Amino acid sequence: MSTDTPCPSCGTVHDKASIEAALKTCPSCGYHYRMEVAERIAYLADQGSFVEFSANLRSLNPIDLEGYEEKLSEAEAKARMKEAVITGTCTIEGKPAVLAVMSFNFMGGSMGSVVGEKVSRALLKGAEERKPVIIYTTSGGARMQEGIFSLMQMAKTSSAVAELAKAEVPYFVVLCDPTTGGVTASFAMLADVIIAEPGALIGFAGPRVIEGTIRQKLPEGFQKAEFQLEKGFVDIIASRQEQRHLLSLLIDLHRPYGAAKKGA
Amino acid sequence: MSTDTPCPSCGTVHDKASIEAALKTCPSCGYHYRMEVAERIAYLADQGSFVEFSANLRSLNPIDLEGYEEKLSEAEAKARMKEAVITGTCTIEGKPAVLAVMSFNFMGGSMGSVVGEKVSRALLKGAEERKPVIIYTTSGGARMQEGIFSLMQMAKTSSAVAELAKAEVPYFVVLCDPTTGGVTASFAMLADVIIAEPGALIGFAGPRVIEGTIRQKLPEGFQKAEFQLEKGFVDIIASRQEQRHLLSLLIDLHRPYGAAKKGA
Amino acid sequence: MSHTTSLTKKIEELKKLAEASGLDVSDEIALLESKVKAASKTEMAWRRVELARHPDRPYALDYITRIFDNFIELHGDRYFADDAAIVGGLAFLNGQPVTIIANQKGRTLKENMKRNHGMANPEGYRKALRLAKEAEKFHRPIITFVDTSGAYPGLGAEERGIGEAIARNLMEFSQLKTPIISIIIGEGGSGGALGISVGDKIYMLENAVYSVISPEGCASILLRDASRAKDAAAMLRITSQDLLEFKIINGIIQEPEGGAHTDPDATAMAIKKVLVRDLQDLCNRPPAVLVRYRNQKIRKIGHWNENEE
Amino acid sequence: MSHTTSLTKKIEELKKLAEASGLDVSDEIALLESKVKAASKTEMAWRRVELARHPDRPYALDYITRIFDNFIELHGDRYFADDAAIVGGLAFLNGQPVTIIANQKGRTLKENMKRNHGMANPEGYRKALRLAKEAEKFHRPIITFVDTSGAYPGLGAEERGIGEAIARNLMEFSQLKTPIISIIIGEGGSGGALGISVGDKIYMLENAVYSVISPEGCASILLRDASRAKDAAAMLRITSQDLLEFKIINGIIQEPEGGAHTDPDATAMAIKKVLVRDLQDLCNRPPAVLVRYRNQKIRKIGHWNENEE
Ligand SMILES: [Zn+2]
Ligand SMILES: [Zn+2]
Repeated sequence: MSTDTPCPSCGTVHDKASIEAALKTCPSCGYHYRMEVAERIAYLADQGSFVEFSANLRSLNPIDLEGYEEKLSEAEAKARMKEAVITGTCTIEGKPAVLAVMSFNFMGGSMGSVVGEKVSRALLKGAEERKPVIIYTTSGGARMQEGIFSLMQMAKTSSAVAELAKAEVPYFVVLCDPTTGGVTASFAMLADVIIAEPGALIGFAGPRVIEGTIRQKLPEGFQKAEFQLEKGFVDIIASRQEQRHLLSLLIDLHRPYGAAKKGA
Repeated sequence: MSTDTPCPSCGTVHDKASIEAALKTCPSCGYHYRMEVAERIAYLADQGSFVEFSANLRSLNPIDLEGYEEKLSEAEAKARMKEAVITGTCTIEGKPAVLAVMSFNFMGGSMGSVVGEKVSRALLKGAEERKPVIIYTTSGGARMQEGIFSLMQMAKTSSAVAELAKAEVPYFVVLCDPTTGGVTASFAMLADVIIAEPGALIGFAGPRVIEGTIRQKLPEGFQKAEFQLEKGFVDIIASRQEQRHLLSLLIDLHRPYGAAKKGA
Repeated sequence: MSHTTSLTKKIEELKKLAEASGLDVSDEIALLESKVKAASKTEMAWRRVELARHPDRPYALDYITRIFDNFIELHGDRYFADDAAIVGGLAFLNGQPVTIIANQKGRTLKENMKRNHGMANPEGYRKALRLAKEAEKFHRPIITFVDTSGAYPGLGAEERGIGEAIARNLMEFSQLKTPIISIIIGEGGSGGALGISVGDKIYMLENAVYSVISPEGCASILLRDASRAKDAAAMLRITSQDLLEFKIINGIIQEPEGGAHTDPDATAMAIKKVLVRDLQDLCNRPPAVLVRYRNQKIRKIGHWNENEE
Repeated sequence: MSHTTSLTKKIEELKKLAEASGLDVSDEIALLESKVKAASKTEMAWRRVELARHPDRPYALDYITRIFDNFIELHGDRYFADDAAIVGGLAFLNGQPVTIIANQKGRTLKENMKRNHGMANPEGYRKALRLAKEAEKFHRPIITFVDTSGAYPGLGAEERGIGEAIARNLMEFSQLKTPIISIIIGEGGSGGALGISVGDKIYMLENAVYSVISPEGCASILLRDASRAKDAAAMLRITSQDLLEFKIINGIIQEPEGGAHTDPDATAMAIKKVLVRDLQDLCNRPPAVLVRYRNQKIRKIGHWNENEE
């Protein structure tokens, strides 16, 4: 996103500051630009409350793929992150939560051993500490450079969701543009409440793969958040401005009456 | 079905004896004629094994509907049954089971208090005595002459299915022509394995009601057993000749390995 | 004044005249009176049907917004679609989280296209079940608002197993380990209504009706005359008074004189009062007890005798 | 004789000649040898891909009919359709009831139309889950046969949530309180394969492959050259030997010389032997232990380091 390019949706040109002020959305039409992980955490978590965990996990090269280490270093430099997801604890409007935010900048948000492990740890931490888990997803899918190990992260994260579910701790996902492949087909689709950002592309197969299969152009809006809402796979489409309060409300709405009684 | 009318499916004329010998199917094309309850029991249950229970339940007139008592008496005379379902215990190829068989002859197999109660008792007996429950359905739906009480039989029988499920005792249904309305939308669709007779009409709304809604003719084969198999609501289509052995096999296939070990 | 009320008046006058004249017409009068009484029942039943279907009658969302705080609608069945004929979501009832599931009719033509006149497809029932299971997971009570002429008898509904979807809900709702309260607010139409109303407590608004078949359907089948819907409505015993008498429902929630639409706020508050009172009670019961009672109650419904021959 | 085998021979001859001549070419020889070794790996990996995709290779039903008795196929997901790309049902394994779930490819054009070349739609995964839950209810072990190039990347599959369907299976299969054994018999293609292969024991036939992406897909993305599928196949480490080395699978089931299709009976018996042995063991474990082990194993998969900075 550059400051002087027109909005891809409505064409209006806004300066960088006003777009930033609108949480990286177009002040005219509400178009959602992609947002960096640090910006999301700054917006979502109460000031100073975010404490990162598992920050130092780094991928090895499990299938000895030529060039993977270099690729990781490049990604690290480009995204200024050590991996495609950041996990931590924080409070949101005063309520404790575990927060995981993915980055598309880091190798297309692909899920390898580290993403799988960090996401799983976040889910298990939520189960253990009885804190709601919130995950912001964006991903091109499995990280093929880790071969079969990347595929298995789908099973691993889904198993961790089951653990959280057994602990009866709520789990919310916010699907961001784009969320596809192995992330869609695992922890992203298993939340108690699934929120999506407006216009986000959400699917298993990517649009080009599907077009290759059916040998025709996809219909307008196919796999977008609005399409997924209509098809029954998304609970709520929420603009970036609404998300924090929505998540805070959802946390309150998921306190069981038993717990409420015990607490009150 | 008369002896000298041609088969509605293939047009061949067979005498009554050969149709009876083929379990009320057309010896040429396998078309399934409707079958009486007594005939079904005679075919399914090992000789002499069928012991009826709850034989004496008779409907009252819960909403004081004019003419209902007379209607019941007429139905009783016509169907030579006291209600639209017969329930009993028996063995099938030597294996104990609870068997309930509905009759379309008795007021269109409609479900009122007695059908609901007898079906529920059959399911609960299965749970209690740990005997697989087999129900042959045929019904036009709820018995409107009993008003809201007939509707509530849907909830009642479904609750009894839940009881059987909690006891981990298997439940098999054979859908016969026609099975519609409140029976479809309750115990008929809740079996562990759902079998259908070839060509049986199976649905919630009746064809004429749907045609009235969509204001056009229904496609050929709509709501037939084969259609329901394709749509994912029927496990197996089994001819009358196959049903007994199939049910016997299913009983064996539903013995849990734990039980098998204990037993063996 | 209704026809039967004026008739009753005339009969009273007749009685007095006959007494004065010394003529014994008591048999004839009794016959007259019983006919008028039946006609009056028919009139009353039909009046309720008309009120239950009144175009201005408050629909589920009209009550939801008045009774609860922070309603968040949740969408989709996770299989095929979001069905707008059934709405569901989370909200607070006096600060307590609840899950809401409701039939929703549309008020405009456009809204009715979207909501299919409140007639749900299988997706609606499957969404309801998904939300109900989510409620159970978090020990959150469920409140359902019933208002539908029935499940949609369409091609797609049959193709995607509307019968299976309703059956599944009946079974699953019977076992949910969380309190369930259902309020019939307008039309309680057959299996389509039952599919979201198996619960611990069932209430009806005073002018709601709950029936195994529509009066029109009953008239054309039982009376072989579709125009006799009014008679069928009375015969079927579908009013809140009937269902309370039959012990199918736990109570009647009074509507303002003239019907709920004359004062939606007051009606909403009447509903809220019942919900708050009952939830307090139900939430104190252990879930296993709740489920046992719910099923005992369901399994008792019906009338038969069982004489040994 | 393969290219690399003849090359290896030539190098041996070269070595001897060099030794005889007293010339030191050991460095050059070592380089040559490592190149040949890599080429040989590529050749071997690709040979397995070819065998895994061989048109005569036995498909799931070929094994099912040979291994089990009285297989009864069960159909449908109870939501939308029966998906013939995944078959499921009940059968006896040496007298013990089991539930079978399997990808099924077609051998003829017509059969492949019906079975969509073994690429399942959401319905297939939902049927698999339904049958798996039924198996769990009756404490019946589950055996899955995996053989798919992947889930179907079609319009309808996306519309009906193929991602959701696979995700749900991964989560639910991880928790099933009954033994699960998976055999990769041909192609183990990505999430489409994983969707029916989360289990207690995973085996691969010797010439089966299991991969996060097809060699062709990997070649066009990673190597930016779709024609280099053979290189990608070797790079990705997708053979049974690779996966055993990675400890992703529990064992390799040997195939007859020339591949499974040269002797389906023998291959089926080899599979049966493993199933019988393992089931005996797994069925003796308490379900809770089974589930704990299964998830511990799944959660350990991955390679990373975690140094404090
Ligand atoms: Zn804009
Ligand atoms: Zn014939």
